[in-house]
Amino acid sequence: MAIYIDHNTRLVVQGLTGSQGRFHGFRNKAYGTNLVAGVTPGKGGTDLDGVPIFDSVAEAVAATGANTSMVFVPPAFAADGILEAAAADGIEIIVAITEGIPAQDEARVYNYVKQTSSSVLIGPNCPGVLSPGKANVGITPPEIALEGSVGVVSRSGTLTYQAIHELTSRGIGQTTCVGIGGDPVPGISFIDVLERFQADDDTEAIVMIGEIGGDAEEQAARFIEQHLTKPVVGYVAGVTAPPGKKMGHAGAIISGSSGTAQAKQSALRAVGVTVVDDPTSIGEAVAALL
Amino acid sequence: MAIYIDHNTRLVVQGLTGSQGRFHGFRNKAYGTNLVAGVTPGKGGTDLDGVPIFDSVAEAVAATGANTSMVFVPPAFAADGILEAAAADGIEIIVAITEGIPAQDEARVYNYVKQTSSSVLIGPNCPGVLSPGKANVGITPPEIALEGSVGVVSRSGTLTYQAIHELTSRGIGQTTCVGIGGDPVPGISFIDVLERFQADDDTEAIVMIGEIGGDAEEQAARFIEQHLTKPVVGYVAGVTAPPGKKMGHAGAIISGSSGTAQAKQSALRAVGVTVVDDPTSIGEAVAALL
Amino acid sequence: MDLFEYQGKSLFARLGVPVPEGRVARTPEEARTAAEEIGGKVVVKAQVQVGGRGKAGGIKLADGPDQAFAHATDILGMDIKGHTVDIVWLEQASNIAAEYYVSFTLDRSVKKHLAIVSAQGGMDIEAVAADTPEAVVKMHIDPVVGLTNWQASELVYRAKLDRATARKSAAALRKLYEAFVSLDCDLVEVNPLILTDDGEIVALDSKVTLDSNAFFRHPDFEDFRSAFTEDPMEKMARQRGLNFIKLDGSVGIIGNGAGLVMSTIDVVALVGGAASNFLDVGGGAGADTITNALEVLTNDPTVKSVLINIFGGITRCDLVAQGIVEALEGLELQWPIVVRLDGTNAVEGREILRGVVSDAVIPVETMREAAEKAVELAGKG
Amino acid sequence: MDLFEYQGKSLFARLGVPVPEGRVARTPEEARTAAEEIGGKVVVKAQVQVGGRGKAGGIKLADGPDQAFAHATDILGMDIKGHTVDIVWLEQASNIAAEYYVSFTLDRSVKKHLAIVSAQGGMDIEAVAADTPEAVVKMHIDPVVGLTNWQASELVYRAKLDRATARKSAAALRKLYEAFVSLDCDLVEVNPLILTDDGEIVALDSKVTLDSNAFFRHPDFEDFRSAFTEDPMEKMARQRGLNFIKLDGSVGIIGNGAGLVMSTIDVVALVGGAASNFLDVGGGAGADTITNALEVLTNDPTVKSVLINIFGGITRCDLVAQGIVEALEGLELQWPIVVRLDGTNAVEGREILRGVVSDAVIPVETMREAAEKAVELAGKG
Repeated sequence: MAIYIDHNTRLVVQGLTGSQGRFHGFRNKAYGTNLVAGVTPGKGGTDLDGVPIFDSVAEAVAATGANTSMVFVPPAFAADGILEAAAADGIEIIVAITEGIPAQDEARVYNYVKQTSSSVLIGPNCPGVLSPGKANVGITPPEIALEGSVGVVSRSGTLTYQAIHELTSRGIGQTTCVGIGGDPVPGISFIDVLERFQADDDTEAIVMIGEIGGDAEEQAARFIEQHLTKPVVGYVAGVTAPPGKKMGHAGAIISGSSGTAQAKQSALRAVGVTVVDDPTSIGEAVAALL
Repeated sequence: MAIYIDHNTRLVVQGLTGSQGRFHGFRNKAYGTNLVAGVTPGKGGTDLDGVPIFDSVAEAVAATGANTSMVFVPPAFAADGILEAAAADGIEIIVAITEGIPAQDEARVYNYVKQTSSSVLIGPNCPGVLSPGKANVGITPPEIALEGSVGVVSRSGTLTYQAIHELTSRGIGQTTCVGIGGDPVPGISFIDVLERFQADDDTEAIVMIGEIGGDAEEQAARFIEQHLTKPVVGYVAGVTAPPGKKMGHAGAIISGSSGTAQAKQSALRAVGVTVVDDPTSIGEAVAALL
Repeated sequence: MDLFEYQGKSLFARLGVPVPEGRVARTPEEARTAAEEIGGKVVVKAQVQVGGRGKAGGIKLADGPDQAFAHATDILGMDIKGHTVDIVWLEQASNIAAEYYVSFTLDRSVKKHLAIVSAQGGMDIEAVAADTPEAVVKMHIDPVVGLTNWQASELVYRAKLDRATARKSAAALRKLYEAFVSLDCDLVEVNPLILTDDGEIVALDSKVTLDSNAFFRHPDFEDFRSAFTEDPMEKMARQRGLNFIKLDGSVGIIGNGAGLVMSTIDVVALVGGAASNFLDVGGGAGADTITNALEVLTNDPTVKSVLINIFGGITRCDLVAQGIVEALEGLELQWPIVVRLDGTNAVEGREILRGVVSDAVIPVETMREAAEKAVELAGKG
Repeated sequence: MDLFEYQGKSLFARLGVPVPEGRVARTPEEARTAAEEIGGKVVVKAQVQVGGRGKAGGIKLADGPDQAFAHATDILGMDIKGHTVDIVWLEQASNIAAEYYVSFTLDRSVKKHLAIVSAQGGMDIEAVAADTPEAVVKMHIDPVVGLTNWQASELVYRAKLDRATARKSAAALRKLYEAFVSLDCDLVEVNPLILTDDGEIVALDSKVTLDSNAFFRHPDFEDFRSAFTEDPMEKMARQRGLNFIKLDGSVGIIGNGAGLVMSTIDVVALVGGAASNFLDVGGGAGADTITNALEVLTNDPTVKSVLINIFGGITRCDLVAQGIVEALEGLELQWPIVVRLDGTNAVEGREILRGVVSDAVIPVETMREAAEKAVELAGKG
């Protein structure tokens, strides 16, 4: 099994005709993801390398039965694109890759989607989801992954790759790798993903990558204590980050003592998570638990 | 039994210190309704004839355990008042009496409350709810009512009184009388009330008063056909209303053939409702069914 | 409140919806001047609050000031479905490449806003909807967030509006929706919204209904009324805070609550009569309110009898009775009044009336009885 | 982007939040002129993007132009927690009856906006929150509908602001929230928001952080930056689209993705070194981007070695290697570069580097190894 995406995924890409959307959409297709449609208002009725393009997500869903949407539209229009996907009956999973969406847009869209839709929003500003051997929806280079039994969840894009790489290079495969994104208002959070991994029979261990800012790791720690029986290896970036400095992710702002990497590490250790100091040690730590 | 309000009702009145709010709030109290608080921003900490006044609904709920709010604030502020009541944890029923709320405000508030709150909104522009012998929340003169086994639901204020009067004058009592209001975007609709009457063991028959405009009666007819086993007597006002004329209720606009009183009467008759031509006949018709 | 075309367009212009340049005229001479100021070909359009003015000859193209004068002479004073034309609107003639239909209103059935868009505007949209329903695209809008960009875009593409100018059309939809919400309209309808030869989107007509409940937010809207030729009785009633509509029969109706008044009219019809009006005194009427209501009806020569039907809630029956007594004293009433009082202080009210019972004031017990008596008296009157 | 007090106040004024009248001055002479124009008593305030300027002597009351000149002379050029004062803001002195604290920000934990209001503003609000938490009222706001009237009102009453002027305070809260949302702020903080002797509510300070992701909606916001004295290296990096922050160590760090760069800095610390900077080239970096990044570091004399850590996703390792080769040719690099490449086209990238391997370019296999090598080299440098 895998979570969020698998062989049943029918993917529509919003912004497939843009250069990034095209590159990654077709890389996902090449990996075996069932790419059924693209959406670009004004280009409906055309096709791109055999993939039909529609003017709207609703039309794409009606014509192709798409159940997952990847949002690859520019920051100024991405929030609207997420709303469109969430309003389309049949879209169960929305993966928003776009980086640089205004925080006010994210806050409005997150809450409105939660209040009015059953769609699951992953991202924005995330690398997407990869279920090795099944499907890839996002920008993670799929060749670094290996099918197996470890679930990966991360707030950081490139650290997700790093973690996958460390596992794969030791021959440890993954069920699904989920980048939840580092923006101030991400869609799903650690807890949502941990819950799915716990329920997934094929997942035997979990790697969780956090970073400074917010309290998502602390919330995850409470959830792990109460609901998780599977072993977790954790890593938190930003131990040496100076307080109050922004570190590229708007999310990575430290306020007072809460939100520090140290506090997050302590919270995770306190509930039995194996916390490593160095991403290079992730593979080793997981190997010791399996 | 009764629906919406009964001996367990703990009433807070938003706008209790206004002249209308005071008159009706205390008339409700005199009838036996458990009036626990009033809300008027700026008058918190005072009391009115022994009823404590708070600055906000949340404070009133925290201090008194109020579970029902009656909104008696002027039209310009009433939509905000409904939002406040809906946001207060513990308020289960909101009865909005205020007439003249802008339709755009009603549309926004109705949808937002539905999306974010489990509170039941009755009204606005309605006479409220009266459970004879138990509680009165609204402006219906309680002396015309009698405790008994008929449920009354109506879009029109004074026709509600008329219907209650016809029943009582024949010795037929009521479980609960609900005015849902005639505004373009009422909170609960006929269907919500019919469902509760169907589930209420004490209610043996139902009187339903409709009027021209919209399709709430037609929707109710479909619901009656599928879900109701109790006998229903119906009346629809506006049979002779000229098409396209407004009749005081913004709701009472006829568009084409749909929404006419005749169409509504036919829809109700078709599903077995005893439709009377004259409110004076309501009592007689109910007597024949019991 | 229904606005004239030119009034609606003035609101559109505020929100940045393109409208043709134009002027109002109340005389042929003003029309000539307006045409001179506008320049080129102008369209002369009757301003009436009713559809079908084109077919009735209320819209004419003029090639210059002289023809504008001539058309205005024809159109001003014209009767269109019972509405007399007092005002014409002259505007720059447009080069029309396509005509669309657009409207925003509330769908009471689902309690959300409804957008309706069609590429086949300009003609009878109801016929289009009946004959080719797929040509009329409907979409619900959640009032909590309003019309989103993607919805405006999807409306344009699904309705098959011109693709090359799709962004302009979508922007026009957004602005019209903004007008609908921010100006508290019950209806915003544009038929046609046109695409011009040079690729612009322009509102060539407007049908706007304002929500009078929201006038406290738009105090200037009251000014629109000054352009209307209001029925003197309706105006008098409005100024006294009464909800009045003229009907065709002979029984004057006064009641409290729209539902009760409608019902009373129905029962009058049921027993073979016909109401001459709808008059709702609202909740909490005092003696003055009743006197005012009766005074309004004294201006209607078609009234032969009057039925006062009150079920007191907030309204107190004793005050109603008091108002009747005062009217009998202060007004010259030409017709008998049948009175039915129930509810709050009904006993006191009936007691007051007892002192003035006569052929002119007849108290009755029930609504049905009241209707029968009033119809009988109207037949004699 | 953090604004100066006077910049934030200019935004408040746009939205109708009352602020004292004032002027900017960059010299004592300008300060004198400003004080003359304002008239009466003025407050001279250092403009720095750091708290605690009052305690540091950066805020002084002047009774007229001469004293304003003298205070400006003292304050301009002053160092406040590492920030040099280049600008003073002079404003009309206010008669303070009460000082409130107000802020709006995002509560990431619950993903809603958070309002914080206290009647005990003007002093250290964190101390108030720690000592008397009940004096600091917090309320979440749903971004879908924003701050409602009832919430503004409840905040005012629960925080026990002056009851007589409650409506004005609530209105000020609504306007500040409107600024927070409509101007795309990450933070709007006013400490103190004052009640004046004559019952007015005035924002006496402002701390506004703008969301640079939303600058496309507010093109004029870029102008605020011209008032900042930016670190030359940070400015150079920003102009080249690089995300750069100066740190205190000696190992220059270049990587792709904020998480990976933060992690690299951590690992450098773990093996006993210290990073001299944070430099994220972002996703999809080309050869130019890498050359640019290396050029930025040539301006930092504290750098002793550089670690390039790339995990290619969108970023292609061959282009990164190409950029390193070009930098070696075009720039005079004073330090060795340790390079770790993985992910997209890593094989090709390593192949390219093979041609330039030397004491100056050292490819390594893992992140940890890279850190160890770079720290070792920095120790030697």
